Amino acid sequence: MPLTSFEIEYAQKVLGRKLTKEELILLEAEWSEHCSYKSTKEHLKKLKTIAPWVLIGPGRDAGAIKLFEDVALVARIESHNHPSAVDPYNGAATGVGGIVRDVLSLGAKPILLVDALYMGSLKTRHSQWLATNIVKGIGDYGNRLGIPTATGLTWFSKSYEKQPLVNVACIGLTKPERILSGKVKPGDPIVLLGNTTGRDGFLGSSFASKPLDEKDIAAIQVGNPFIEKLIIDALLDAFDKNLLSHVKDLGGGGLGTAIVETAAQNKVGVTVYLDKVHLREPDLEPFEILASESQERMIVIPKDSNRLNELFKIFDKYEIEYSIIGHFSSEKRVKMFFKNRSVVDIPVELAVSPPRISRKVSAPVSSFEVPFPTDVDIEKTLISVLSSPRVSLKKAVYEQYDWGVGGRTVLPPGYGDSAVIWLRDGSKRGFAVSVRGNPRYVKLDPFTGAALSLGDAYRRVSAVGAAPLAALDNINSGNPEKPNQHYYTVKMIEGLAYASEILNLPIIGGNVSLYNEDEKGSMIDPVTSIMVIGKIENITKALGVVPVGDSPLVLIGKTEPELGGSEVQEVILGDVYGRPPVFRADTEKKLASFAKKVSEKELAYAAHSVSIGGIAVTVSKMAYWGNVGITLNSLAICECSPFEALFSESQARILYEVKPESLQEFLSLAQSYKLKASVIGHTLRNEKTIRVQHNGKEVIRLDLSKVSESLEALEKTL
Amino acid sequence: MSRVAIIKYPGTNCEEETLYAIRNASKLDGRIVWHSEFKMDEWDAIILPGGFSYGDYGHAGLIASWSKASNEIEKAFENDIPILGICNGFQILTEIGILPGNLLYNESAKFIARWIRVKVHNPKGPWLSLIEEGAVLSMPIAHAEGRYFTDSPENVIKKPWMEYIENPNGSIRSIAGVAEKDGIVLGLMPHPERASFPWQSPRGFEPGGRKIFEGLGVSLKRGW
Amino acid sequence: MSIYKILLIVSYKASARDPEGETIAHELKSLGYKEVIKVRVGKAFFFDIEAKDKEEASEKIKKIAFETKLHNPNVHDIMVISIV
Amino acid sequence: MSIYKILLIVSYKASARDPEGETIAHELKSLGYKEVIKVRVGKAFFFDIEAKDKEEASEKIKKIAFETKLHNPNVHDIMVISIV
Ligand SMILES: Nc1ncnc2c1ncn2[C@@H]1O[C@H](COP(=O)(O)OP(=O)(O)O)[C@@H](O)[C@H]1O
Ligand SMILES: [Mg+2]
Repeated sequence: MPLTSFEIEYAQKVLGRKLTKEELILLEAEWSEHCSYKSTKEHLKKLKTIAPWVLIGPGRDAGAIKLFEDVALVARIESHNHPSAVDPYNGAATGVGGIVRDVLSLGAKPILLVDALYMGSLKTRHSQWLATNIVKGIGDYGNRLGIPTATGLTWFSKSYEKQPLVNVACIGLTKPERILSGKVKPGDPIVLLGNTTGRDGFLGSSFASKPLDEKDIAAIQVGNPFIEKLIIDALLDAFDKNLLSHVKDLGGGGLGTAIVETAAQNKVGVTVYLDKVHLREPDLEPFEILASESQERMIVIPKDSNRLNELFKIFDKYEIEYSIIGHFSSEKRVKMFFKNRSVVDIPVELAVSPPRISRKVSAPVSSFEVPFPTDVDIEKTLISVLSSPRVSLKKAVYEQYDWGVGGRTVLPPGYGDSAVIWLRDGSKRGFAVSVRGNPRYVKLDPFTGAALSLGDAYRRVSAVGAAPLAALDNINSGNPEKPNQHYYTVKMIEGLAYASEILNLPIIGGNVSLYNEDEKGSMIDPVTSIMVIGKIENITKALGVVPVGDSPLVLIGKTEPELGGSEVQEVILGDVYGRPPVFRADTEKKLASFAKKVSEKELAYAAHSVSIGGIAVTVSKMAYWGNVGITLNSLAICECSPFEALFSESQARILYEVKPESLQEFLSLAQSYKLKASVIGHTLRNEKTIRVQHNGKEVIRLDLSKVSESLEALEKTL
Repeated sequence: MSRVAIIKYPGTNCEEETLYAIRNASKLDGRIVWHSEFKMDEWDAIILPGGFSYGDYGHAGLIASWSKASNEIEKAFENDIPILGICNGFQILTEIGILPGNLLYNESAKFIARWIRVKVHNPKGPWLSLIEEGAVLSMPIAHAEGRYFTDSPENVIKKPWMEYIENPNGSIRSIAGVAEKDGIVLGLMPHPERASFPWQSPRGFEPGGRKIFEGLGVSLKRGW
Repeated sequence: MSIYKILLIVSYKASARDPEGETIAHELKSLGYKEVIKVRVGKAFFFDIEAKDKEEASEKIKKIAFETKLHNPNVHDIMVISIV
Repeated sequence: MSIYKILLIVSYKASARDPEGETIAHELKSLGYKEVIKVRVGKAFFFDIEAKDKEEASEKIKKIAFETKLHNPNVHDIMVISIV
C-alpha cells in the first residue's frame, strides 16, 4: 500500500530532503501494516508474554520456550491470506516456506507444520478450486520438505468464498543454549543465501496490506520446496558447526526489510551493495532488488568471519547460491549502493518508526436471539450436523499431508484432540499441539470468541495428557481504517489478553492480517487462530479419541443449554444469533490438571474434548474411530431438552471412555478437583448403532454406517 | 558391528528416522551417506530411504537415478548386498532398473498418507527373515506416485512380495512391495521406519515395520 | 460434427519461476547435456472433442479450460495445439 | 548452431491407464460439457536446445529423453513437437 502523503512528508521533514525512489520503496515496505503493525502495536502490548519457561517472546522471527531442561521448542504462526486468494496453490505453498524459514532463524530444526484454513462453501466452482489448491499447495510444499503436517483446523463458510484465510504454523526444536543470539556487530559481513532475486513477488507485503485486487499479479511467486529443503539441510549443518550468529528470512518487504530490522534490533547501521546480489534477471533495478520478495532466500551472519570458508563449503555441497552483499556498521544509518551510486541513506531509526497513527473503533449493533423452530426432527438434525463440512473428518485434507514423516507422530490427525509428537531422542518425551479458531463465536462477540478459541486449544492439549505451556495467535480481520471493522481486531486482542492471563498461558508469538475484505469492501468474518503447545513426559500414555468398547462414557464439565453461535444453529437457521457460550476459565484450568492426571494414572481408554456440534458430534466421531456402538442418556448430560443436551456447545467439557475397572477412581479424582462428572452412557463393541434415550424414550437410533457416511461427506466434494 | 548405509540425495527427507530404526530396532551401526560419496564395498547393507529426492521433479526417483550412486548400487546388487528401498527409495530402484515395474501417479492423482495393512507373500531374504508367510503388517503409506504397474505381475508374485489388504492407490494386483534375488533386494511403498516402535502406531494398528528391521539385524549376524 | 484432437498445455507465465524446469535443466547440464539451454515444465491435456471444425474445437477447449479453471489466468499461460 | 524450441510430452500408455484423465473427462461431462469425449493428461517439457536444425533438435531431445529415462518406454508414450 503506497505511503500516504502525510507519511511521505513526515519522512522528508526528518531527512530534510526528498526521498529517493529506493528510499520510498524501502519505507513503503517497512511502514506497511504487514511489517510495522502500526494499527495493532498498541493493543498487542496487552498480551501476556512472560513466564519463567519463555525463552523468547514476541519480537523476533519466532518465539521459544524451554520444553524440557535440555530442549527448546521454537514456534511461529503466520497468514498467507491475500496471496492464497489470487494463486491458491502457490499462495498457500509459499506460506509454508516462509514459516519454516522463520523457525530456522532461531537456529532450530523445523519438525512440525500446522495449518488453519478458512475456506468457502464448496458450493461454487471458485471456492472448490480455492480449497483444492490451497490444500494441495500446503501438501506439496510441506511434504517435499519432509516436515509433517500433523494437525490443523479446517473451516468452511460463505464468507470466505473469494477471500480464504490461510494460517500456517511451524514448530522446531533445538537446545536452549543453541538458540541463535541474533546479535550482529559492526563489521560483520552479510551473506545472502538461496534463490536468485527476481521480479517475481515484487512488494508482496504492501500487497498484503491493502484490500484484494486481482490485477495485482506482480506478486505471484512460485514456491520451490526443493531449494528450501537444501537450505534447511545446509543451515542445520551450519548450526551444528556453530558457524552462525544470526539468520533471517527474507519475507514481507524482501531484502530491505530483513536488513533494516536486523540493524534496528542490534542498534547498528548497515551498508549494502545491491549490485552484489545474485540475480535472476540481470537488468533488475536497485529498487526492485531491495524490495523483491522472491522466495527461499535468507540472510545469514557468520559468527566468526574467519570461518566463512567452512560456511561456504556447506553451501557448495548443497549447491545453494550465495553472495556477500555488505556489512553492518557503527554509524546508525541504512546505506545502500548500486554500482557505486548511493541510493539509500537514512537513519535506521526512521526506517522502523512510522509516524504514529491512531485508529478508531466503533461497536456494531449487537445481534438478537432467533428462536429455533420447534418442530425439528432430532435424528435428521444429527445427520445434517454430521454431514456439515465443518464437522467432517477432514480426511480429504489431512490425508494429502505427510503427517508421519520424521517418525515422531504419536497421534496423527483424526486420532487425537491434538497432534502428539515424540522427541525421538532416546526418551519417551514429547509435546502436543492443537490449533483452534471459530469465526461464528467471533462474529457474535469478538472478545469472547477469541478467548474461547484459546480455551478450546488449551483443553485439547490437556485432553491428550499434556501440560499447556504457550500459545501463538493469528488475528485475521478487516480494514483498520474502518472503525466498525477495526473494532473486531481490537476486541479479539483484548479477549486473548484476558484469556491468556487467566489461564496463565504466555503468548510467545503471533501475526496480524488486516484488510481481509471482499470486492465490495465488506469485512469477511474475522477470526483468531490459536495454537497451543503443551509438554508430555511420557508419550506412550497420551490419550487418543479411539474408544475400545464396552466401557462407561463419562462427561466431565457442565452442560448448559448454550446454542448461540453453534453448529446446529447454523445448520438449521443458516446463520448465527445470540451469544456464544460462556468462557469458563476456572473450569478449564481445573479440567486441564485433571486431564493430565487421568492420562498419567492411565484411568481411561479415550478422551475427546467437546467442541462444535456438541456431545452429538463428539460421540459420533468416537463411535466412528472405534467402530463401536454408543448408548447415551440425555438427562445425564443435562436437565434440559435432548436437543440442547446433544447440541449445546458449552465449553470446558471432555468426554472420557473410562476403563471399567477404574471408574470409581476416575470419579473420585474428578470430585477431588470439584469437577462435575456424569456417566452419560456406554460404548458397545457388538452393537453398531448410536442410541439416545430421554426419559426412557428412544429419541435417536442411528446405524454406524449412516454415521460414517455423513462424517465422510466432505471426502466427495474436496 | 555390521554397517548399514542410508543414502541421502539432495532433498531426501526420511533418512534420520530410518537411521533411528536401524540403531534401535535392528541394533546395527548405521550412517547417512551423501550420494556422491557412496561406495558400496564399505557396507553390509544399503537403504534408500523415503521422502522425496530432488523434489521428485520430472517424476519420482528420476533425477536421483541419474546420480553416480546408481553405479555403486548396481554393483551392490550384483554382489548380493542386501538393499532396501522404502517409498522414494523403491521408486529410485525401479528407475535404476534393479527392481521390476514402475510407480505411477495414484489413481486419485493425490498424495495419500494413511495407515494401511499389507500381507506378506513368499517371505525370504534378510529383510523378511522374521516374517511368516501370510503375515499381515500395518504401516503408514505416504506417497503421490505409488501405483505399482508392470506388464507382467505374474512374475512379481512368484517372488517375495507384499499385497495391500485394501488397495489405496490402484496398484496392479494390489502390489505394495516387490523383491529380487530371493528377497536380498526389497522395495516397498509403506514406511517401516514409521512403524518400528509401539507408540508410533495409533490404536487399531501395530508397529508392523519393526520386524523388517529386526530381521536385518538378526540376518546380518547369523545369515539368512 | 466430428471428433478433433486438441492438446492443451498449461504452464507458468514466463515472468514466473518454474522450479521443476530449472532443476531438470540444471541436472541435465551436469549430466553433460550442455546443449540444453532451458527447460520449462507444464501440464498437458489431450482432448478428444466434438466440434464443427478444428477452429471451433480449439475455441471450445479454451472456453472449458477457463470456465473449469484447468488453469489460473493469474499465473499460467496456455497453449492450444490441434493435432492430426 | 542455433537454439530451437522443442516440446516433449510424456503420458501414460493405455495399458498403464490414466486415472486422472478419466476423472477429468468424467467431471467435465457431469458439468455439462458433453462434447468432451476423452481426456488424457501428460507432462509437457519445453526445451530450448542448441542444434544445427529443427530435425537435429528433435532427435537430440528424443535421445536425451530415452537416455535419462525422462520417459520409460514400458509405461510412457512420448510426443515431440517442434515449436516456432
Ligand atoms: N487443515 C488441516 N490440516 C491438518 N489436519 C487437519 C486440518 N483440519 C483438520 N485436521 C485434523 O482433522 C481432525 C478433525 O478435525 P476437527 O473436526 O477440527 O476436530 P475433531 O474431530 O477432533 O473435533 C483433527 O485431528 C485435526 O487436527
Ligand atoms: Mg517470514
